[in-house]
Amino acid sequence: MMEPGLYHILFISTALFFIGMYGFFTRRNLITMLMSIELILNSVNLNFIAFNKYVWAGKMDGLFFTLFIIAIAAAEAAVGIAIIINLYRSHQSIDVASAEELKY
Amino acid sequence: MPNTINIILVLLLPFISFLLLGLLGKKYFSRTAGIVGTLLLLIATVLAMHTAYEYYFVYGKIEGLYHSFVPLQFQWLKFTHSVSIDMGLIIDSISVMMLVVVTFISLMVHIYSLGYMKGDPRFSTYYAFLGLFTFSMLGLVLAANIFQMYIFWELVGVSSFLLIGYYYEKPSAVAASKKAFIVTRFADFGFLIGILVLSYYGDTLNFATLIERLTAPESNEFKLAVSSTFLGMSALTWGALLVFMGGAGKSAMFPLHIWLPDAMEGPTPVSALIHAATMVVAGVYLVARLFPVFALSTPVVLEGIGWVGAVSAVIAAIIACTQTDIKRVLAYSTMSQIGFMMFAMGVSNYGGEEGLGYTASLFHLFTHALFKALLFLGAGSVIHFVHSNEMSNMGGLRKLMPITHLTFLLACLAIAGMPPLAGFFSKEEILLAAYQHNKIVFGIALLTSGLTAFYMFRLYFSIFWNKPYEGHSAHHGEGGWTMMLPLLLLAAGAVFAGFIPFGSYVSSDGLILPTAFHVTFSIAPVLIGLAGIFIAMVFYKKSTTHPNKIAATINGVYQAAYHKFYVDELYLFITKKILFNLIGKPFAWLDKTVIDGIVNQTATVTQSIAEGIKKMQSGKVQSYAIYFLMGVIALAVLFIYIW
Amino acid sequence: MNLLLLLIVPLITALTILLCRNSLQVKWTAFAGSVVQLVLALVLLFVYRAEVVAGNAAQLFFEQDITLIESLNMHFHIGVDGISISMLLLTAMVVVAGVLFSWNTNKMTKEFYFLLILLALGAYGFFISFNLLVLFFFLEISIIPKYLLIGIWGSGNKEYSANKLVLMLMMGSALIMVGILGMYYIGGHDVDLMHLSNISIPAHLQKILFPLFFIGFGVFTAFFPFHTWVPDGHSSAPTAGSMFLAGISMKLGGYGCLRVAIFLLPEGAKEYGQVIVILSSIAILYGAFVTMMQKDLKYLNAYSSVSHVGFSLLALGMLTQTAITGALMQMISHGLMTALFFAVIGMIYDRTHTRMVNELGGLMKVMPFITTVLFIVGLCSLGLPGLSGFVAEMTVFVGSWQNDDVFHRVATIAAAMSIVVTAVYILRAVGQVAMGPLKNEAYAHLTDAKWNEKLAAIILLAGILSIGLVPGWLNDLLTPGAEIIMNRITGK
Amino acid sequence: MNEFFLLMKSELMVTAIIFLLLFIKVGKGMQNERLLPLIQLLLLLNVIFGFFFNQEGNAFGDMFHSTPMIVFEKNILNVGVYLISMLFSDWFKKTAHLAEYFLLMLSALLGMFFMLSSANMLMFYLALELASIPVAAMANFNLTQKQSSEAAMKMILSAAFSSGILLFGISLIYGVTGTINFEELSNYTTLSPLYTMAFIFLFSAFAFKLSVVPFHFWTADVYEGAPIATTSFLSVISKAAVAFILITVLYKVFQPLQNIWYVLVLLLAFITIVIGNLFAMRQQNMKRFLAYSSIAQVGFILVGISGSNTTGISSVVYFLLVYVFSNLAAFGVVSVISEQVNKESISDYKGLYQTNPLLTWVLALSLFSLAGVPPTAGFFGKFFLLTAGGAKASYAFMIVVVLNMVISLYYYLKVVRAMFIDQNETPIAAIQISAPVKLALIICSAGILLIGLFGWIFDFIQSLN
Repeated sequence: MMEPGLYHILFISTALFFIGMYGFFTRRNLITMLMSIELILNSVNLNFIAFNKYVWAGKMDGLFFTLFIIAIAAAEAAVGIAIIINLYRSHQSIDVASAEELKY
Repeated sequence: MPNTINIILVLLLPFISFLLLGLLGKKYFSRTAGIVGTLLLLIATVLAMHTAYEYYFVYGKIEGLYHSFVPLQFQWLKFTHSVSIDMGLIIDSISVMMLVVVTFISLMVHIYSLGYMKGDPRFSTYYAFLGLFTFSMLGLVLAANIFQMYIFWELVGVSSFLLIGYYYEKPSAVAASKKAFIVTRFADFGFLIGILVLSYYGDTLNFATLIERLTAPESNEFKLAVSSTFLGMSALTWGALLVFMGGAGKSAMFPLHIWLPDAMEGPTPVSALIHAATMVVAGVYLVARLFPVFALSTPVVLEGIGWVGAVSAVIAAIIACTQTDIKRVLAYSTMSQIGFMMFAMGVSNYGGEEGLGYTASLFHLFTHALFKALLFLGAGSVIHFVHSNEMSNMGGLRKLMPITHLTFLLACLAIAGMPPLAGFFSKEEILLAAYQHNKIVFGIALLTSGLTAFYMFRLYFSIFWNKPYEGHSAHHGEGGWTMMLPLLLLAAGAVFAGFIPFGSYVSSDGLILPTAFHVTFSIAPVLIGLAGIFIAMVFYKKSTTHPNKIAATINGVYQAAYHKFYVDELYLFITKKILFNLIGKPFAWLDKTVIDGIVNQTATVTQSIAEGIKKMQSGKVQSYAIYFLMGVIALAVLFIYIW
Repeated sequence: MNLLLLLIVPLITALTILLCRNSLQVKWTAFAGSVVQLVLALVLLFVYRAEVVAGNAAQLFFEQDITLIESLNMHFHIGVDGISISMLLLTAMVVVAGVLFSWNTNKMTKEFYFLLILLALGAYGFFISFNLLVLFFFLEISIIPKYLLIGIWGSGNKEYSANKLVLMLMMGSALIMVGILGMYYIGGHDVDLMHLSNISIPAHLQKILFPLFFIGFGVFTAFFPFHTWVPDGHSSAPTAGSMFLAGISMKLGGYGCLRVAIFLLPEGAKEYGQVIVILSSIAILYGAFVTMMQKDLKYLNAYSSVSHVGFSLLALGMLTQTAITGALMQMISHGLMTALFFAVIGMIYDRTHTRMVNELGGLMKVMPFITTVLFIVGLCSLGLPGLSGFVAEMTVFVGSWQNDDVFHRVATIAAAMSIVVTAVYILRAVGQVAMGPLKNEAYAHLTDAKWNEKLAAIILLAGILSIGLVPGWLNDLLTPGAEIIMNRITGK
Repeated sequence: MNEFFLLMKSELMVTAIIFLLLFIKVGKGMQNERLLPLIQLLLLLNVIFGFFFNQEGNAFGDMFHSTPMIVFEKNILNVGVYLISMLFSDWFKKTAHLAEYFLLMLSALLGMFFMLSSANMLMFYLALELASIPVAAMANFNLTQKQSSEAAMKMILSAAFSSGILLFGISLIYGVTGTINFEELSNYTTLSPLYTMAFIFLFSAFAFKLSVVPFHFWTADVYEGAPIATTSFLSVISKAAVAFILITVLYKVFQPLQNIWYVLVLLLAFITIVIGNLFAMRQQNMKRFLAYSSIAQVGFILVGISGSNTTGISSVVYFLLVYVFSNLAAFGVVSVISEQVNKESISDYKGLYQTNPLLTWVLALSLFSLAGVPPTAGFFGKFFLLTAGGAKASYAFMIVVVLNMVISLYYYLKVVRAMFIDQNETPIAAIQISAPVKLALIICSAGILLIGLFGWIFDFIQSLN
């Protein structure tokens, strides 16, 4: 069985990226939207790793970048969820459609 | 050499009286304004006479040729290196002659008004205006620069506006003053363009230089002016024509005459001064001033002038026969007489015997000033007595106001050209000139002089004879001596002025023009005149029904004449219908709706676009994200594939 | 003489006004300040004459050059020549008159006079500055005060008018701004007028820049068809506002058209000269005819302004020295005349509370002074000799006639025709208002002008007459500047 | 060692203050009345200290670098934060968690400092997140208001989304070039579609933070919903920070792609100005109105950036300096009014001049400055931006841009008109302005009036690069 090459991985990551996008666009539940953003970030992580491994083996920047992204993503998620909870307090729902009074 | 101080004084004294009475009159001269103005003008008149005497008999004539002097000239406004308005005083035979006429008549009017306008609330203002008018008229006469003449021309216009509208609470007076100003203004527009043309090609505004350059066939200016044409006429012709347009306007030549009859709304002495003796002859004076140019360079225009004059003369005469307002009759007779002067100019040539018309015209100007002023002042007395302008309210006044009656009769005879009164000589010369030059014009002139005699005596009889006077009888006679004196003086003038050998003072080329007196020739006009008088006597000595019968028989003509051949209506149509409704209204509409509309539309359009795109801001965070991605992709595509 | 005084005096006046306690103090402060300014302007005039007589043939007098921004090479470059001095005089006179005429303002007096003086400050700065940025700065300073003046103290449909005015003017200044940016790079990072007037700008760029500048400034001076702010703005503004608009701010535009557009871009001027001539001769006749149809005195005067300003733009389009001189004369004459006209209208309105011609009549009886002034102004605007209007218009005509081709001639004749129409509408209005029987017995006990109004009217009349009777001095004042501009046009 | 400290002095100062606040918080706590002045004092010290002992150089293996210009930019931000702390005292006094709020704000500020100094994509990314995530929390600070939490939600989600895009771009850049160091990137000149795409991903993240059309939609909602302090922080401080770093990124890092990003910037500038104006025209809520107007302002900043010369840099910095004062003054007045009488609609402002002349003048001044009307500094700011942009842009473009200034003036005048001209029988009652707010307002007005007239300020900025 053959070793998966750079392009396979890039393909996957790109797919992941757009799946994340799709999720973000379509999901009504705020938590799910947050998760789809995580997908996006992970696709980026994949990219970095792949590039680092296949293209720029010498330069470890990608790897480190990934680590930091994971960390930041956690922080982001934390704040995000905090906000969502607060939103739930005020709106009694975490449906994105429930928070649309600010417009035009 | 001319005495500059005198001339300046002649010019300035009336102006001083204007300033004095205009600014301080209300406070200090409410009673004495008349005296002050009259005295100032008296001095001016004396000085003018003196100047005339000196010019004609002391220094003016140098080896038999009348020279023209410019004792004073200073630059007032510089347009280009060569073209500039140089205010100056020109002293030559015609300007001096006019000086005398203007100051004398004005003085008469000043004196007359002392009685006529007594007790008027705006007495001082009245005299201030008179002063202003006299000043402007004198300035016009003395102008050494065509633009200077235009300036005073305008001032004359405005002061006549003020005097016609003197009774500013009478709407008719206001209307008349406006009409006078606007019609003459329209003519002045032509004058202005004419000045622009002539000054551009003559490359100067000074009369002397201008005439010299534009009459010398070999000068470059002349060549250029003739060579450059517009609509088939040479620039020079255009210039002369347009300048004459100005003259025609002021002199109430057909078809620019409509303002003159209405102008009678002003106080009667004013009509005597402005609309009989002085302002209305400004046109003639203008033509005389530029006569060499007309005669030598643009004979075509001169021809035209002749015809305009003749037509005006006869039309006015016809209309005059039908009017019933005595001042209007006089107004039309004025127009007709000025027509005489104009066509006299038209039938003249430059120099020598050929220049008879020129002399005759100015001679007639001179005499006419006297007897027409007399007529108006007489009419003024009558109106003052009857408190009406309508013939129908008059009649049988000869007993009640003998002096007026006598002087009026003399004036009528004079204007009818009866020997040996002034009118006879001048008119006879005109007819002679016409006879030598243009037989048709001569015919018209003859006819006109007959008509003149008729309508003047129609006027005379229906005022003083006809039916007995049935108004309340003489409560204040004929007015004081202030009103009698001018009548008598003018009457004297009307009687004797004719014996002045005018040709030896005023002629087209400055040389002496011996004016022979042909008995044989003058039989015809006199007879025709007598005929006219006789007919008038038959119709109007007693109040008969003949006139109405005649009028009925030739009803169409009569109506046409009575309605002044509907020229007024024509003008009214042009101004009201065309200028207002066809130009003014649409423009106003255009401005409000189209031009302004575009401005406002831009605003509304932006507003509506703003409204249109507000849906994008839907409040849905997901749709925002979609826009985001769309943007990214669009940019990526744009810059990777298209750019 | 230090020109900065011309800016400092109004500035101090404005600030003092802010400190004043009651409205009387405010008024007197404003009056004092404006009078001082007028005196300064006169002194400037005489010093200038002295210099000239002494044989000083410099292009600019009393120059000062203060570096504002080193790196962008922006200099606060001020100076005067005859043209700017005459404009300064005009401004100073109108300001004094305006201050006097609005003496009986009692609503927010402090703000009112503050804005008036600010507006004046802008004008003064504009006329003396010879750096495009500074020029533009002062030009724009004077816009917002107009908005507030009309908006707060105006009458009628004032919000609309104020908005329209300020937006159209801003549109104009926007174009000017672009033009200045273009100049900045063409002129090698320098927008000094004198510097730019010495470099030769490629023709194709001039063709782009000229419309920007000319239309831009043209909007300010009611260049057809960008004139629609004029009627509304003038009619809604308070008396002093209209006076300043017509007397000062329209002149900013005309001055700019000449000093910036034509002076710096002669090639462009030649390119578009004919367009300008056509448009402005349209404006002259069109304005006159539209005026004829107006019932409201202020609208009447506003439209007649369009027509009169048309003369100066026409003359600018004619591109002959006499015409340019005439254009400037017309600007000044029109400034004085229209300011006074608006003042008279204001006085009549204050008393009768109507501006409708057909509701007025026979006022000669009750207010002789005011109606006399009205007469004189009317005669001035229909170009009667002895008053400034005549001198200006005649100079324009003679100047326009100098270029001898049918096109320009016809345009001139068309323009000249307007003197008849002008006579028509002026006489109709004045005759209706002043003459005839008293329209309304309520007018019978109206009072004539008060001291402040008389004084102000006399000041403006003095200007009108001094130009009308002895035009020589103004001519001498304007000719050198016009000559320099002409030399640049003819490329000498 | 010493110069290392001086090199990062701004960051260290802020960190110090943050820790101080933390200790106070975990300690026995403090009343707002006493805490707020302390904070204001500290921030004032911070501002003052910012102007001394400047040091330039690199640190952390070229991840962090500082130049005089960067220090100056940081100082601008400091001033802004200090003004915020003063302007919104009324609201701060009332809020329950004052210390936390400032903790968040200061950490965001810290993030911005690092962002400005960052010389490496990783550093930049970290700083960016640090600068944006706390703001989301700040947006939520009116805990009980629905709008506030909605705003926060929108903010955090879109921010996360945009950082996803940003990271994707960075990853591609890394993939293409193999480096994330600015210095090395700027030497990478071979253009490839992938690289371009990566750049555009990256750029659009910037555009999002700057709220450039079409990445701006979150702005208005967040501005309206968030507490005014947060709104002003967002619209002034973080916008300024991003603009600063964007200049560095475009001018230095992506110098090779200049031809591309020039067109890109011009295009977006155009769209942004037009759309921003069109949206601002019909706003009734003051906060929302200011939000859109600030979008239009960003368009002008882009015009300045497009100049791509030193004038471009300094004009943007100068404009933002002015912008800090103008916009903060506007927000200050709005907040005072909405705190006291809790009215935010333009129509409520009718006849304001009758009752509150001071507030009206300040607001009018700031609006004129935003509109770019002399004699306010905004005029010069706009003028310099356009001067910079005019270096390359075409006349047609400039005309369109400048005409949009007129449109913007139109809607700014709407407010002015409401305050000065419109009649209103029940205007907002006379408002008692507390001392610090008044002081801050005066500082802002002074800035608005004076900065423009002191030409040397621009020269100074110019001399920094």
